[in-house]
Amino acid sequence: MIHVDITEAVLDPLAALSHCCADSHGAADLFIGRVRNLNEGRAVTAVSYDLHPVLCKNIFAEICREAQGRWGDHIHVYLVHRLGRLEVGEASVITAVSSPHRAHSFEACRYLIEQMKVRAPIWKQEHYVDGDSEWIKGHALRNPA
Amino acid sequence: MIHVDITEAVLDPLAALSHCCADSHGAADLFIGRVRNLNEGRAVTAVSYDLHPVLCKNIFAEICREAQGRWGDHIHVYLVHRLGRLEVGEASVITAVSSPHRAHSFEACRYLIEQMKVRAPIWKQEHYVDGDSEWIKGHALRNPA
Amino acid sequence: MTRQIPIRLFGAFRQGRSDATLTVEIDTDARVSELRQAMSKALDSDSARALLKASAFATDTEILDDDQPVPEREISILPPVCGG
Amino acid sequence: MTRQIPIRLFGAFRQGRSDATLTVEIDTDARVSELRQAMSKALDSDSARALLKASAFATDTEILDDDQPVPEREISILPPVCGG
Repeated sequence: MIHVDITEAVLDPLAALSHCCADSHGAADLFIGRVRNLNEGRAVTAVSYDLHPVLCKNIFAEICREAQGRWGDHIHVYLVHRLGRLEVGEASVITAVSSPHRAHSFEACRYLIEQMKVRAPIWKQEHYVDGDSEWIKGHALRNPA
Repeated sequence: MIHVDITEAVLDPLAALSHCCADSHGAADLFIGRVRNLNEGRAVTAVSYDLHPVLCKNIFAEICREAQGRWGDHIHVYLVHRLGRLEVGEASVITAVSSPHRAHSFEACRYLIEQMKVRAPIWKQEHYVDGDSEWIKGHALRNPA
Repeated sequence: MTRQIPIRLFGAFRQGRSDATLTVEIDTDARVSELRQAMSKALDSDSARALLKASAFATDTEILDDDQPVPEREISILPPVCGG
Repeated sequence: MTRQIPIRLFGAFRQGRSDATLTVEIDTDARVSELRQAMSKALDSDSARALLKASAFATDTEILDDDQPVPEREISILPPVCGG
């Protein structure tokens, strides 16, 4: 089972844990990314996320299918990212995986967040205490020319 | 910040995530162990957990302090185990860690569950569909003679 | 024969713009590399042109290579990403 | 001089028992190894004696080594563990 989404609503860890649950699954791992008050030495007040909704969901689904390919079709996989302006402490992303044994849950959950960060078309603009704001430099999607 | 406990109440992932949260923490990882319907080929209906309450909490706290020693005193650490009879699907243990960056959350959260499993004085009696029940063989705490 | 390509802008390409699209004109049979050149000419700052070099053109379903023909679908320009 | 040591039982040591304590008598200055021998004699099955070999004596704060003196505190016998 795969669930992916992008949403302007507050993220819900319990929804992730409900999805990542089965009678044969003894383990679930859940990761939450939250907005930090500090990045590279600058005091952050909020972050605005921009993203390409359709391509983003397609990439999320692709990453989830890859996880099932590596750790088994039976694992339950959840990947949801938030859109819009988030204050410090708010959750920007939740990834979760359940599986029969714990090693696979940890490994697959980590895979989701690592792949999401370098492949999903999502952009982050940080707003600073001094009133400035900046689009954060990220990972190029462009195939080498 | 460290929170450890043993309880007969249903475990609460949101309590773990509230504890594992700080304005400077961009990451939190949470692990849930649940009762599976199958163990080594036998159909399980429920599991009864027995434990040594005081020593258990002492060992939990020791494991958490070790995690802070390895990944930093600033990380927030949560380790709670349930006591009593649990049906299939119920959570027996929750471990969680928050930290500025995600690698430490994943690594420390994994450390908690791995160490808990081999060091905490907890015992598991499985109840099977056929009416039989059995105490599960585990990891010896005895120091080599 | 030429055609108008509205390019959807994201992230830093939206900086200081009121619209989320930049329209450029290319030959009907142009490849992505020519779309890239046309967009570079249409951009109004060196920083935007530098960003473009690290950016990928994409449809809703795939990242495009520079030597592909420009597909008859909605085209986006994706700066380097940083979700989470 | 001897003393009575009530040993708290956990896990499989409770199998088929109504009480959660087994009391044995040891010399006042006995070490943990002697407590282990006394408990072995007091057990009523080979399987329990085999389990004892893999089990650790402990107080509320520490696992005891066999060559330590038996402390004047509550003593537990801990079979191999399997939490989670």
